[in-house]
Amino acid sequence: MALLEVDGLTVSFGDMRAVRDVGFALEPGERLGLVGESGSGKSLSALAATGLLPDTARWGGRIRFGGQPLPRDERERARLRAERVGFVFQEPMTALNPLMKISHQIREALTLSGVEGDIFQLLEEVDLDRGFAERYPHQLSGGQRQRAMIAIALAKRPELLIADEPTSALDLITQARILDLLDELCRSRGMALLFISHDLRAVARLCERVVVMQAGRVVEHGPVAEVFKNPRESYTRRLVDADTPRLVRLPQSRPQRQSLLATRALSKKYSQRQGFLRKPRITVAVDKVSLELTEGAFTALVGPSGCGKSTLAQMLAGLEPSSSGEISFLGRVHYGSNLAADLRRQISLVFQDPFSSFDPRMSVADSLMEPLRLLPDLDAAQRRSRAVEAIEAVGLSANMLGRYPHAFSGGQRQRLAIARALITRPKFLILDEPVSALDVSVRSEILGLLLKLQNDFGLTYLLISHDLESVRHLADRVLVMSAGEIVEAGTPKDIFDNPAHDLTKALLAARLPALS
Amino acid sequence: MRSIATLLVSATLLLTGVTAVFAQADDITIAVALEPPALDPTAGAAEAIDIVTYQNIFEGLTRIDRDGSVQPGLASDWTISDDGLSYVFSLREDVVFHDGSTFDADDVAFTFERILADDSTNAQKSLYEVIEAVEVEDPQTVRFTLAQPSGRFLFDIGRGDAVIVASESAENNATLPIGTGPYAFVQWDRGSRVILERFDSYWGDRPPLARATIQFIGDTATLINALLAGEVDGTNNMAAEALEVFANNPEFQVLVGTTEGEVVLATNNRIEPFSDLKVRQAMAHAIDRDALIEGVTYGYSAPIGSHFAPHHPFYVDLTQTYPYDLERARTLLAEAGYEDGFSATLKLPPVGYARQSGQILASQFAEIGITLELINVEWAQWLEDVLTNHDYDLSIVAHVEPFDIGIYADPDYYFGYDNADFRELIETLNTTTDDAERRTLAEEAQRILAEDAVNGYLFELAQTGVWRAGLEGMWQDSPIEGLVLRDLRWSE
Amino acid sequence: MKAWQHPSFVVGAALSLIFAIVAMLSLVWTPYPITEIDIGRRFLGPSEAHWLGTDHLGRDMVSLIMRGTLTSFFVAAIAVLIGAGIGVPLGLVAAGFRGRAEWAVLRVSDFIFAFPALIVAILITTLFGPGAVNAIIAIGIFNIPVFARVTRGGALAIRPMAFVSAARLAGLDNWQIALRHLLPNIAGLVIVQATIQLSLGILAEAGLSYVGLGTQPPDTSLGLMLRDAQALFILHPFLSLVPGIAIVILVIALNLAGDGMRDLLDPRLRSQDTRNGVA
Amino acid sequence: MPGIAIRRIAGFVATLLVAALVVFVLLDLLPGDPARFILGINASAEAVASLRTQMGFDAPAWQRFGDWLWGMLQGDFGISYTQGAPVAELIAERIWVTLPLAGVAMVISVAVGLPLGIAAARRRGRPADTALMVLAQIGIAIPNFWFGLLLALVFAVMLGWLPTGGFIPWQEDPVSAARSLVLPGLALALPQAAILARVMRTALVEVSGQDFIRTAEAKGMTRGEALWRHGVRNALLPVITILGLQFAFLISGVIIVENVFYLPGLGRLVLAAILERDLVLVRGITMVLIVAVTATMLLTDLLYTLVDPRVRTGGRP
Repeated sequence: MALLEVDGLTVSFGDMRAVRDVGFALEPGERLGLVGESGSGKSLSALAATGLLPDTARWGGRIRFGGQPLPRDERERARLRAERVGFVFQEPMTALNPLMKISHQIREALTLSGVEGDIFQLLEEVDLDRGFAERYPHQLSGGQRQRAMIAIALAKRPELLIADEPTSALDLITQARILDLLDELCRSRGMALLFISHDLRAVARLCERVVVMQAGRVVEHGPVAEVFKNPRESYTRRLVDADTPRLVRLPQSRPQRQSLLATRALSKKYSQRQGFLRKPRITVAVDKVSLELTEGAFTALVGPSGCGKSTLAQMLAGLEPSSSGEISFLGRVHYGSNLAADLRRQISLVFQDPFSSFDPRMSVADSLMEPLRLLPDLDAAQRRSRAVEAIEAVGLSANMLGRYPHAFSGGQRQRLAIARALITRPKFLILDEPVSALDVSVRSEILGLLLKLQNDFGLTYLLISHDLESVRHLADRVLVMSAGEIVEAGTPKDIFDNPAHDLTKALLAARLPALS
Repeated sequence: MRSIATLLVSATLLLTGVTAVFAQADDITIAVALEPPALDPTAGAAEAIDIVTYQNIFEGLTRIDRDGSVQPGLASDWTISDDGLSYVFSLREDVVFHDGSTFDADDVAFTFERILADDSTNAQKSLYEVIEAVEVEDPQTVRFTLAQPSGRFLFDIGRGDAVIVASESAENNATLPIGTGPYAFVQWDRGSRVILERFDSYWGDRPPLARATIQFIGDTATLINALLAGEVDGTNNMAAEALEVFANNPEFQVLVGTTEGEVVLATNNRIEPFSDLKVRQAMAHAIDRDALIEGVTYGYSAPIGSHFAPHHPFYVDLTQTYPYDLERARTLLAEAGYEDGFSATLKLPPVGYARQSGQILASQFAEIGITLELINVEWAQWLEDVLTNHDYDLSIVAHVEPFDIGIYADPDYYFGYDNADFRELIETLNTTTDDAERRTLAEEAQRILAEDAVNGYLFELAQTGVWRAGLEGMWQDSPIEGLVLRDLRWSE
Repeated sequence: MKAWQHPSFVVGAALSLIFAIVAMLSLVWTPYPITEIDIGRRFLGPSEAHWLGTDHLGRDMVSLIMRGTLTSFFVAAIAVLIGAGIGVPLGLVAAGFRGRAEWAVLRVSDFIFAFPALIVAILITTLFGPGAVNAIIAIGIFNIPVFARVTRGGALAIRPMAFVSAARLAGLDNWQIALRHLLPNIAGLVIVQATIQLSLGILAEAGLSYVGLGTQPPDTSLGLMLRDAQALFILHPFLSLVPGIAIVILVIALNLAGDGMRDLLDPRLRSQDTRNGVA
Repeated sequence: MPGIAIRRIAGFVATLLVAALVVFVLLDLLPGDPARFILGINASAEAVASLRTQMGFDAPAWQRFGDWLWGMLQGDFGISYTQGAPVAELIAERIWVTLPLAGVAMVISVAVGLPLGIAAARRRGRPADTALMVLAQIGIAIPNFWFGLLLALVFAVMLGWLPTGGFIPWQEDPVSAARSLVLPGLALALPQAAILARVMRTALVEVSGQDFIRTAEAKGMTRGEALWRHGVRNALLPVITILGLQFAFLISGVIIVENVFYLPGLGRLVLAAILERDLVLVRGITMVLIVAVTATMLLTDLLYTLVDPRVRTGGRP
């Protein structure tokens, strides 16, 4: 008898139908992956299966748990969740009550399920020191919070664990550890797992079967190995392909060895006041970094979150003053914020989040032309033609210039962001995680565009990423950064074949195996 | 559960416990609008002080009765020398202060020395500067020597400003008043009420009520509620617009009487265009007193034509000197060179009658082309701008001192009225003691002011008391500032 | 969501608009001049000549309500302009420059909050005399920290957005960023707050008029009408009810319009209806 | 935690110092001569001058400010011009009306506002929610002096349950004193309760969209239980902030309501004192009220610190 059976499930908000006719089944102890891009309805389907939908949602269809239909009564449903289903959510920061100690939150789960359990033992099971019991959520790191969350889910000894994107808010190393932990727990407890993710590799790592969803419907399902090896549907194939981008770097048209930018012992320190009379606490974000970028090079700067790579980029772009050390750009020295105006137009930045990188109140044309104030000699017609040139260079049409940002998709916005970065015809582009906020299926398009543009305009790139794997095929040089310092540098081949630093090794070890 | 029950019980107690304590036979609560700043009538001008203390806590050598006549007070008898310069008072013998000390001639001497001292803060000091000497002849006899005869001396020493205080207690009278009156001070809950109690060692007739509470309620609506709810037994002055609430209510009696308050349109005679008699006459013709009185006091006040109280024996009706006549007013204005009228400011102190009269007068003057800009000021500002600095065109205010026509004899007073004949007349009046002569002089003075239209003479403020039915002995008129409790009693 | 699908916003905005139009109309026309006093016609009930009757001075109640609404609106609106005119730049400076400027703005606004508003209002009217102008100043001062805080809060939420960094990269300084990017993006918030402060201002004016420090005759405001009618409440309750109900409806209308606007403008609150809808 | 507390207290003291200066300067500018006011229309210039000297008006401003400040620290607020009594004594008499009144209003508004807000949030979008929010709108929109009069008319004049106003001192009759505060407390509390209900509802609705509420549901609570056990405490954070501000509004409301119910409180005292130019008294009361408001804000700040471990343990600011 199936543990969970979903049949003909529909979920709608008003007129919007978010889930249509979705069905899947889960045997006891089985692990099922629910895969799809954002908006595909995968989370809603899982929430609906346990009666956790928001008040505003309407649902229909057949849901059976352990052979029994999902109770209509709210209390009965709550009881079902209390005793038989554990949950892990995506955002560990907000999924825990900020005002309650961890021990209290675990104890609550124990009380509600009526299970006799030991808090310390649970913490041990998720590899958390027992000292964490008396802490508040904000005193834990992201990975620790997710572990606490898992401990809460395990407290009731559930038959089914539903994990909704449990690792997508975590860095890669932590992600690998959490996945290992989930794997081990399911195995040791014989627990069924419903694993919801957009990350195909993670699903492949954990699950036996997979359901692929798109726009609220199930497009394909079957054993993981089969589906990912031989996708039947074109959508699935696109997803699988995007997992291993086949990007072709064109040969360097004008190989140059000339230095474009160099830093010497560049540091950034923040001081934070702790109290009225206490000494301020000094945080070193960037610690005496010296690096050199040659013209036309594609350099990747890789490191875990909080390692200082974004701060470094900000200083290079002239957005943040340095605390000490200097930057030499095109042969002229500056200290971060005092970058001369005629040099500013030679540097641009593409931001991670395409949704916040445009002022929603300004037309695309106005946003694109904003950096042109660095070229005061241009007249209106020239400015206009620059905008047209830029937007066409990124593969969009000039008649979109009059529109507002909300009319564009994420991928299109990232193209616009690149167009804006190019409009002053800079030599140097800093790409701050330019694709990590995009759906996998559009990532390779954007990366392909970036490679093409580099070739066309002879640009120098500094790509910032937390994911070593993703830069392997792009960069000709990789810098690995940890705790404010650059700990390793070399060609991708050097780095992947002979990692020297522990962090590099850990990053490599955290890679999930490729699908094929 | 228990705690909820307890809560309910206490809430019920709170709601249904002792409601309004209805007046017992010898007890009264009276509401008045203003709270006195202090309780010493000899060191402050506020009417509110006299309301609480005059003839209740404190008494003077003479006392002013409900008809305005002068009666013996602490002096049982007096003789006046033929030249009118020497007064010899015989004092009552069995008088004690509330603190038990006895009253004698030394107290009288002390009182007047205090009034006339260099650092005196007596508001009416000038009234008593006519006194040259106060001599104690024996403990029961005092002689006053005046610099010149004074027709109003006996009245003046009966005012609240000249009540007799004891040297031992005078300093503390502001907060702990010790007098010789029929009621002794018990307590003052500031912001709330003053409680008085019958003084058992009082020399005179024992007052019927044992205890009186004077409650300060400034807001008319609140006062109405308090009366209706039975929390207060009466008030000496209810806003005219609300009298109708009580007029036909058998539980209440409405007593309308007069006061010494002449409401005048004070006019700055020093400046153009008001220095021109024709302009003042035109303004006088433009005032529709009947509408004004109806509008402001709902018909409860008497019109006046000069600066004199209608209930006074010397009063002459001069209201028709410049009757309401817009044609005549326009002609006079034109003759004065103001065919198109003019604009002026009207500074109004924060009292209902002034503010409302101002609005109505502005509407009336608009008919003859005089545009009035109303400027509302607080008392402090009024005193500074209008009274002290004479920085005003027109103002409306009630002059509440009894028999105060003499203020027109001072050219430096804020009216700026400078008439040598009038000054002489008042001087003669002040030194005349013969009643018939005084009457002639007073009538002449009223006439001069009316004809000169020094100010616009509007109406005499009414005293509009509302009292619970069954209460007797209230003063209907108010010939002097005060709320005299001594005769109050409940019928049956 | 479209504006007309938000019923309370529609009701609030429509009522506010009607009040505003009636108030503006009184500038050029009222059925009777409000300074025209006719004691003979006092306390008339509603009739064809006087739809809402006449007051204690025989003035037409409809005319008074029209003008009173205008004054109440005017006082509150100018006070809002003062508050927004000073508070919004302060908030922008605080959010745009952070550091000492922000510290100073926050301290000043805390400081203003610490003063009992009515006492300051009374002090101001005592300093400069009672009247509408001083009521405006007094109410306006207390609007300043409100707008400063709302502006700062809104601007701080905008500041970390990538487009602000993009603007800085394009060479804009703090002032230019504040004007070009921060201000337009928080304009909605400011307008919502303005609506709410407008309704609070109307109540504050009524309170000041009640203690005699607000609007002065011969002009009138809803608060002053209420005060004038108080002593007559038992005899002529109608005279209190008309301005009282007018205030209540006007304040509710403005609040509904403000709340509705907030719902319509704030995408965060809007998206709550489809919480978890995107996953 | 101690660091935060010390910083807050230092800010509190600094605010008070600046406030004292502002109050002093503002009052020194007031037009109108207090001496003239006390003595009235007919007093001689001589008497006025003599009173001015007695009141110590001849010293330079900075010296008077210093004396005043120093005096206040020792509990000496000066002598009232008009009442001739020490200001500290006058304030002490009245504060036992004003503070309990503000307290009663605060308690009523919290006791009424919060449950209604929670109830409305629980029934969000349903008729009960709409009805409660309409009531809240009306509550905010009624001018409190008007509401006070209506209350007096109904509960005192018509029903006779409670006094129309006035106040018997606590030591004389505590039950009567408490009864006197019920209606004014209600009049004051109504708009505050309405505001609190709205804030509480909004906060709870906002919190109910947060992930940890879903976590609680996932643990096996119904939505109502999750909101009650996890939502309310989190929703209280913005409410606490509002409470501090509300006290400031209450103090302003007190001045008006004390007039309606002729309560002998600080509000009426300060109003009268301003009109009579009793600057020493005005200054003293204003400072006391500012101290009360600032102290309340300090308390709510510290309370916030207690409730929110993030502030307490120096985590997220």
